[in-house]
Amino acid sequence: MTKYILQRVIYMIITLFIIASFTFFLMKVLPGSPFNDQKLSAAQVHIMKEKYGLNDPVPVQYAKYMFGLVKGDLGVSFQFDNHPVTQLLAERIGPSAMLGIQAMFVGTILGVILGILAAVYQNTWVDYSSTFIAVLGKSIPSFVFAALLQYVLAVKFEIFPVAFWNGFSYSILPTVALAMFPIAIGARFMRSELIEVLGSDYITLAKAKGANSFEIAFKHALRNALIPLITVLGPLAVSLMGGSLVVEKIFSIPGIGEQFVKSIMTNDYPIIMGTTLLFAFALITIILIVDLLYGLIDPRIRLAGGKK
Amino acid sequence: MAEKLLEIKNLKQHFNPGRANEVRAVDGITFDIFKGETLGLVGESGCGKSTTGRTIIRLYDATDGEVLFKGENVHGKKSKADLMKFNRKMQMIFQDPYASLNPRMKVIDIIAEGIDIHGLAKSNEERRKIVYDLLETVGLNKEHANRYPHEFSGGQRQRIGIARALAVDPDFIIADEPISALDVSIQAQVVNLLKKLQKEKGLTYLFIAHDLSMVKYISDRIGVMYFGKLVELTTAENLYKNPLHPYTQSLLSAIPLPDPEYERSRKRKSYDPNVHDYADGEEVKMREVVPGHFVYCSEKEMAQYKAQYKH
Amino acid sequence: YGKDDSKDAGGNTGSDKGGKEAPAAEQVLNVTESAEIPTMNTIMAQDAVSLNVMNQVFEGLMRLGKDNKPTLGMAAEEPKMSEDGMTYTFKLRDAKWSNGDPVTANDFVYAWRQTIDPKNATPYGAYMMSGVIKNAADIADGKMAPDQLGVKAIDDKTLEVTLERPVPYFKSLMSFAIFYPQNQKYVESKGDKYATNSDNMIYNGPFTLSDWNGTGLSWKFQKNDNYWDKDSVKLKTINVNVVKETGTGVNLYKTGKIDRVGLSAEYVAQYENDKDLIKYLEPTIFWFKYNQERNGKKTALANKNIRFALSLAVDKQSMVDTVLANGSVPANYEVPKDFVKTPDGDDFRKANGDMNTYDLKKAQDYWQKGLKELGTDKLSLEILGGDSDVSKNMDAYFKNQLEKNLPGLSISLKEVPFKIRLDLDSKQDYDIQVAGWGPDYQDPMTFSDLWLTGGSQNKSGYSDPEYDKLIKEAQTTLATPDKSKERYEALQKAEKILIEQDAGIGPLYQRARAVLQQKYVKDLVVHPFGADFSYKWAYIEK
Amino acid sequence: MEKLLEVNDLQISFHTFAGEVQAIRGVNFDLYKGETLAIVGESGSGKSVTTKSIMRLLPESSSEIKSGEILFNGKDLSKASEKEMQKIRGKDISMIFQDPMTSLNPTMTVGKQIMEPLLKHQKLSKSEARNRALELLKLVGIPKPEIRLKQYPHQFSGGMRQRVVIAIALACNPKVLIADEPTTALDVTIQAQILELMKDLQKKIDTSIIFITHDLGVVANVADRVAVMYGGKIVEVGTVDEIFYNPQHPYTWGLISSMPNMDATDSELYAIPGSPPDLLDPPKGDAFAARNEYAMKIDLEKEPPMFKVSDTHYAATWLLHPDAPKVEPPEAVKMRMRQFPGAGPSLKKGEL
Amino acid sequence: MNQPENISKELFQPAEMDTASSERIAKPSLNYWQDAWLRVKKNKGAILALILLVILTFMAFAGPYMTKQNYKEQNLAHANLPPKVPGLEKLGIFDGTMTLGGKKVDMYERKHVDENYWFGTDGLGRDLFARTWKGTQISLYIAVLAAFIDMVIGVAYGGISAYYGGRVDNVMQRIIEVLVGIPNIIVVILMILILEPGILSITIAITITGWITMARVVRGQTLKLKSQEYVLASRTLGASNGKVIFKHLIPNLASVIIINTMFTIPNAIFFEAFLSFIGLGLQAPAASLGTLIEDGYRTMQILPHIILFPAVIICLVMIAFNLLADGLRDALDPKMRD
Ligand SMILES: Nc1ncnc2c1ncn2[C@@H]1O[C@H](COP(=O)(O)OP(=O)(O)OP(=O)(O)O)[C@@H](O)[C@H]1O
Ligand SMILES: Nc1ncnc2c1ncn2[C@@H]1O[C@H](COP(=O)(O)OP(=O)(O)OP(=O)(O)O)[C@@H](O)[C@H]1O
Ligand SMILES: [Mg+2]
Ligand SMILES: [Mg+2]
Repeated sequence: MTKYILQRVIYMIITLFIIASFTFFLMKVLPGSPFNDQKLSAAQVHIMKEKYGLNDPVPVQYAKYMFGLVKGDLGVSFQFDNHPVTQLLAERIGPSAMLGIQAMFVGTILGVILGILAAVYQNTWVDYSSTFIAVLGKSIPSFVFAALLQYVLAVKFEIFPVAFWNGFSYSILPTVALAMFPIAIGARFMRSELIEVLGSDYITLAKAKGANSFEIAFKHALRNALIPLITVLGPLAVSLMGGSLVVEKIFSIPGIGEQFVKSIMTNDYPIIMGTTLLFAFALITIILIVDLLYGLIDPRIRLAGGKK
Repeated sequence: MAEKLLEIKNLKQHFNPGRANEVRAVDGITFDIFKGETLGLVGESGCGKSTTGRTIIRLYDATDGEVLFKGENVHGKKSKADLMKFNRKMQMIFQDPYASLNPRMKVIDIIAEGIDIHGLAKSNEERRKIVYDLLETVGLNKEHANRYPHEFSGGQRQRIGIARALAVDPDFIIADEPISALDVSIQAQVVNLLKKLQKEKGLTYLFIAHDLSMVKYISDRIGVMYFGKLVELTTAENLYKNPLHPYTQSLLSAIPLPDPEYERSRKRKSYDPNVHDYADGEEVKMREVVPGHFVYCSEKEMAQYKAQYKH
Repeated sequence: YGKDDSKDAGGNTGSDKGGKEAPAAEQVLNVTESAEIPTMNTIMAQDAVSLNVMNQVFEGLMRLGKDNKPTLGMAAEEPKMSEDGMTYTFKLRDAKWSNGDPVTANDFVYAWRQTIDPKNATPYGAYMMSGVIKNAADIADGKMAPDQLGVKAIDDKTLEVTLERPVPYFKSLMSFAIFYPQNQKYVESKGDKYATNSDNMIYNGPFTLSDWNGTGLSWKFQKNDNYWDKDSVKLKTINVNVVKETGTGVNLYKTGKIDRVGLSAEYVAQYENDKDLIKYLEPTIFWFKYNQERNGKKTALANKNIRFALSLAVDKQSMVDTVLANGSVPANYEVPKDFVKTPDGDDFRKANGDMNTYDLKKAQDYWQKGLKELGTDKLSLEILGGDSDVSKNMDAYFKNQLEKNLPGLSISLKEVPFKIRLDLDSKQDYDIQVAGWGPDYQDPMTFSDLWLTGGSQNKSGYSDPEYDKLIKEAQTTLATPDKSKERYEALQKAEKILIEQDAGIGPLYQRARAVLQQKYVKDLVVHPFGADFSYKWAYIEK
Repeated sequence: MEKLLEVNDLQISFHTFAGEVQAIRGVNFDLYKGETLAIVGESGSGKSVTTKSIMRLLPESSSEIKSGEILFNGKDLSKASEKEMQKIRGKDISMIFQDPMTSLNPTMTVGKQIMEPLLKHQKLSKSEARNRALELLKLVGIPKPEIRLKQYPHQFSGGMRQRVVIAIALACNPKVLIADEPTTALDVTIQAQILELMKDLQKKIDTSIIFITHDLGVVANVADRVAVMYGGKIVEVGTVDEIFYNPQHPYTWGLISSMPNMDATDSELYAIPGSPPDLLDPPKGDAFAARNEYAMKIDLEKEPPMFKVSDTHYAATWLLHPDAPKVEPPEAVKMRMRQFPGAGPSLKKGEL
Repeated sequence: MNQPENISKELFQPAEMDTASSERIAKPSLNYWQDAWLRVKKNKGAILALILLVILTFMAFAGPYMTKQNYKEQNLAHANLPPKVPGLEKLGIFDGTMTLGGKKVDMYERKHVDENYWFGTDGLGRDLFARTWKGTQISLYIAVLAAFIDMVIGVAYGGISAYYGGRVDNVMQRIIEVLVGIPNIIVVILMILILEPGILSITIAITITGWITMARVVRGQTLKLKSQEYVLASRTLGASNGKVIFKHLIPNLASVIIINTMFTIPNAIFFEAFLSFIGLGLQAPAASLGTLIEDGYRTMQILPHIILFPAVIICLVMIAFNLLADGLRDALDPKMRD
């Protein structure tokens, strides 16, 4: 097991290395420049570039960046005067992570419940309405959702705060907006998995033992249907990152996604790279966790993993 | 018996060699198949019967050992033309009548696949005629040619599979559990067909199965496999009369016969590999206990087997 | 300075909390900003947000007053100007930093030298100081040491500034952030950490900054009890949040969470009759910038007739009425109206009036003439614009207008983020650019010197020796106080040359802002240049 | 003997894409206490559907019991509510399925799966249930049951899993045990062990077993009585000896003679030609007629009734009608008939 | 037992049985696709989806020409008109009124407009009916193109990886693992910045990581297929790799490929909308559903009609593709066969 994790960690490092290099060179072909204000003379721009080491030959810059990376130094931001990227990420990660985790949590649970209902009451109005909700969740872009929620629940009914980030109540609307997609995915996935599981032999056997439909759904079927669901959690997490770019902007949340778009628009290379690496790291970690979780939930994998 | 059609020498097939999940599916087996005979291969599930068959026909590259077909090494490097010739002469019939026919192809194209590959028909007309003849040979009719596999029953599918193998006019056919997945009442159709074809075309079979009663019925000689090794090989008659290896005995004693009277009195023997109690360094290999009867044993056991042999 | 029209919806300033439960007496204002604070180090100031925030917590020698004229800040009295207008001497008042240190003349000397020192790579230092403060250009180029800058502390309370040439608008410059003082001892004690968050700073302005972590989306201003004019400051606290979506801002306003919000066109329509709606014109102008030379080759825009055609073919009135709908007015000029007055006390615009107004017939005549000169009947041009909603809409409008009105013209649009647009601008890699410009100081020169041949913002290949001559004169021989009338005439003449004679640029509109502001917010002063607002005098009255 | 279960004129259809599949077309049989009734018949003849209908495990949405009754202890299960069935399932009637690899829940420990019916039906405490589970595992011959209890199905071999399934089925000492091809997926040696185990257990707890298979060898081994199914009907029923040594229905003949005889080789096997009837559109008359070389005109017109051969032996073929011509059964069958006490090679005509 | 009845002795004559007839197959011959079509036909949702898609596609091409104005023509005098459909006024909807400052105002009267704009107009007075359908057309185009590119790359990659197996597979799978670790949103955004914005670059950006799912699915399926006995049979007959791939693998992969493609299309549409939001969408005056929604989203509270129609259509497209994909999965999936 330790060996397996170790192996995975090595893969992670390689992946991160590749991503770091890839983004680094991508930055070099990115159009625009961080220091082109109309007021800056060429000499001035040169001075500023010098300050951030952008006048060095690309291989030198690359080596410096990678070296810094190994030491945990991601450079300094251009848009925030002299602000270390690591510090910025540390300041910004909190809200994003909180939203992401909450949305993931709420989304998966609600999605699973919807999916179960749909599967158990297959081809009834329950199923159809769950499908309808799921498809809506998948088709309406998250920014529309976010704006609607804000308008209806915060402005019209004043149940929740309109925007900002001052505690849990401020996170409810963005969480819901973000969670729509996981809900949709979770519900669709759960439904089809559960239907398949419900058709399997061991469910028939459980019925033959006299189990009632509640016991069958929750004691026997759910866990088996959850196992494949875990595999989509990774991609789901990615979709949340995408959603957060949008939701953070609409709700004025000091998160990392919102900052990322801005960095791109202002050619703030160190932040773009830092954020990319952070996202990639988060994603790879989620994938790793998902794989480990997989082993935890599915006893068959547990053993196989152990053997490896 | 006459000419050796196939000689298998110390054939080995190891999957994932050197890794933790290494499987020694076939672990050094040696036997010959004579022209025109049916050699039955039995043994419990997973003992390596299919792997043996597939390795012989080159679906897998052998880890070690040789397969000589008409004296030529099948597994040596060969030219494309040689391979094509070999592919025509050796054919295979598969176990699963549902998985062995491409669901997207019409029966006529399935059967004619070999004809197309080997260019055996000069015209479309001829191709169709060959297929119709083959369908008739296996007891189907030409209306079936334009249908898709899923429209057929298991037995019919298996016969289509046989027709496909016959299309290239082979000398040797490996039948990998051709009847295991079929209904009892249909098994006989296929077995009869195989027997008939053998008679008519002088085919040689390697017949893999785990249903011993059928195997005995169709085979001239039978080999018993246990965990990748051949443990006993002799004529069908002999195997039943004189099962020498304890595994063979246990296998035979476990088969229920469709005879209530017999069943009431049947005593089952179980096999414990520890009975051999081989000493370190003792050479265990196939030995010919009496002419034509090979058993995987040690010197000591050989003597014992000789003694208990009923003539 | 250059305007990114994506911030058109801006002007986000909120106002008083007070809200429902708070008593009217509570002097708390809730406002918004459009972006994070990039820097609080005054020498690094560059963008609207930093300028605005700095204006609340720092103070230079002068400060823009309620009437938008330079009034006394750290200076105790009006500066003494030498006869030739090249030397200014300031007497400082007894002001204190928020940590109790006195504000001294050396604080200015230190800050200004830091600003121009090339090792600090300040974005605006060279731009604002070169040609104004003595030796600044040479220092910025590394040819001279920073201590050669024309600024001297005669004693603790006396500052002497030597100029390169007479600068009629020098006093208004003194309200700009890079001319603010810095407490050398404090700054040096903080080292790299200085101004990275609100704990690592001291202030000499009406407010102090708090709860700012350096990159966050919210911060507060608290009344500075060490401020010399603290009696004028009525607000106790100002809560600022960054809101980047207009819709969100409006929602916040509606629910009483903020006291002021900027509106974009669609919202203006909805609040047209709202009593809280305020529209005001800014001295910011947007125009077509015609690139006459791209990749070393003359473009069709080098043809004057073509430029005229393009300039006259856009119905600006419809555009401001419908597309912008926020009170902006058509611009038929370069120097905005309501920005500067001539020595006679008239608006700069009065003498020059409108030029190149929309005239379809004429535009088409020019167009045919231009095409004939170019020997073609078809022309494809690219419009380079911003990627915000507003600019996309505008670009679509321009494309439609030009293609419809000028037969044979096809326009392709290139809409890119601001930074990329600037990049293309600096490489002169565009045909027509929709660009905007706002003043850096209160003088027509902030607009006029853009089009000098080879000027650093010109980047369009526009060149007219007569224009150059007029501007040069206005900068030098006519810059002395006694020549101010002639100077204005020269500048007005130059504008006529640029627009009426050359169609060097095609002015489009002068931008206005529309905001909703609670009636109980009083005396929130809006500035035409530099910082957007002053909260110094603002108060809540319920 | 006490009648435990009585199935009368059961008819079941499935509603599918293609139309109505008449899977069971009038099935009658009884089950007595302590006996083993084997149901044989080719694939698709309706064996599983029959037994699943007893347990009411057919998919509710697509299946329909068109008529008939299933009397268990005098109660008609075909009309019982789902609640009532839940009480009966696993307690009075339990079931073993064909594939041991898929019939255990892969994510639940074996112990839990065995304890489930105990907790549910016998209201045992957790520790009592555990002890009983241990006992059951020992009973079905699984060594080290304490360890095994905590393991998951994938840690068991196929034979052991089938033992576990049997243990589950036996947990509450059911009155009826339905085994649907319990050994088809297993190796012969393991099959033999399982069969022995089942017979042993039956003796111990005196359950009645319905044993489904299409392996006649297995039937000969386990059955007291045999029912032969064809095309959704029982075509012949009798004691094991009657079916093996004095079969009357031509389908049974085909079945028996298609098995190779251990002694006699070389003679061609008897093969039933053709393929089974399409239950979407069952043929008129005798469903077997199309494949029956002894078919008579009436077979194409009218369904044969059950003719009585002996008190325990009935067969549904017009050949037993007094007017029917005398036919020679296949050689293999004749050979068997010779062994049957009191029956000559010639057929005994049944009574109507 | 049954009572004896009188049966004519005649009937006990042996019947002439044609043994061959017992091999006859009664059902009409259906190939795989015909069979699948029958199944799809039975699935109400899929049929509904199919009809919907046909209508939407038709409208996407015909819609822009159904009004007098084309999709990019501006008429500032007609800006921001609410929808007006003659005939529906009586129902109180689409009657050209909107609420201004609390009062219901007939905007058409107020602006003296005689035409009817079925979906209303936008801020530049462009006809939203034409724009919406043009947008649908472009969104569909982007999505179909993206799905197609995904398919080509994914099938080739997954197929090669699985078919050649061993080390090739190992290396190719490692590459995928690394790619999966890169958040695709980031790659997409960066790609769009590097390429000039436009339909093609948006499409490329969407596909740049989109093919991975397809590759995985195809690989899994190919691994399964390549050990199928009919593939082995073909190899024992001496078939070349090419033959095996084209005759046996591809036809049998078709269903998973189709299903997966059906799921890719709505994802691409969604992604395009997302890109529009963060300002990386299409350039004006081109319209896609994404840009239209993004346009309308800002004025959702005042001019809801601008967002309403594109949003409804995007939902319909998504619902249709999802339902169709579900239906096809049920119809094509061999597991679901009888
Ligand atoms: N491609 C493969 N890779 C790894 N292991 C394999 C592979 N094919 C077969 N094996 C293993 O080799 C052993 C022998 O398998 P084989 O299929 O030859 O058995 P068999 O005797 O034909 O069994 P059955 O009666 O079930 O068909 C088994 O343990 C099997 O798991
Ligand atoms: N859920 C179902 N839906 C539709 N038809 C069904 C269903 N279950 C069974 N059938 C049909 O009912 C008939 C009888 O099936 P059953 O499973 O009882 O056969 P069986 O005798 O058990 O065969 P086997 O030996 O293959 O298990 C078959 O024609 C089958 O296709
Ligand atoms: Mg095998
Ligand atoms: Mg069955």
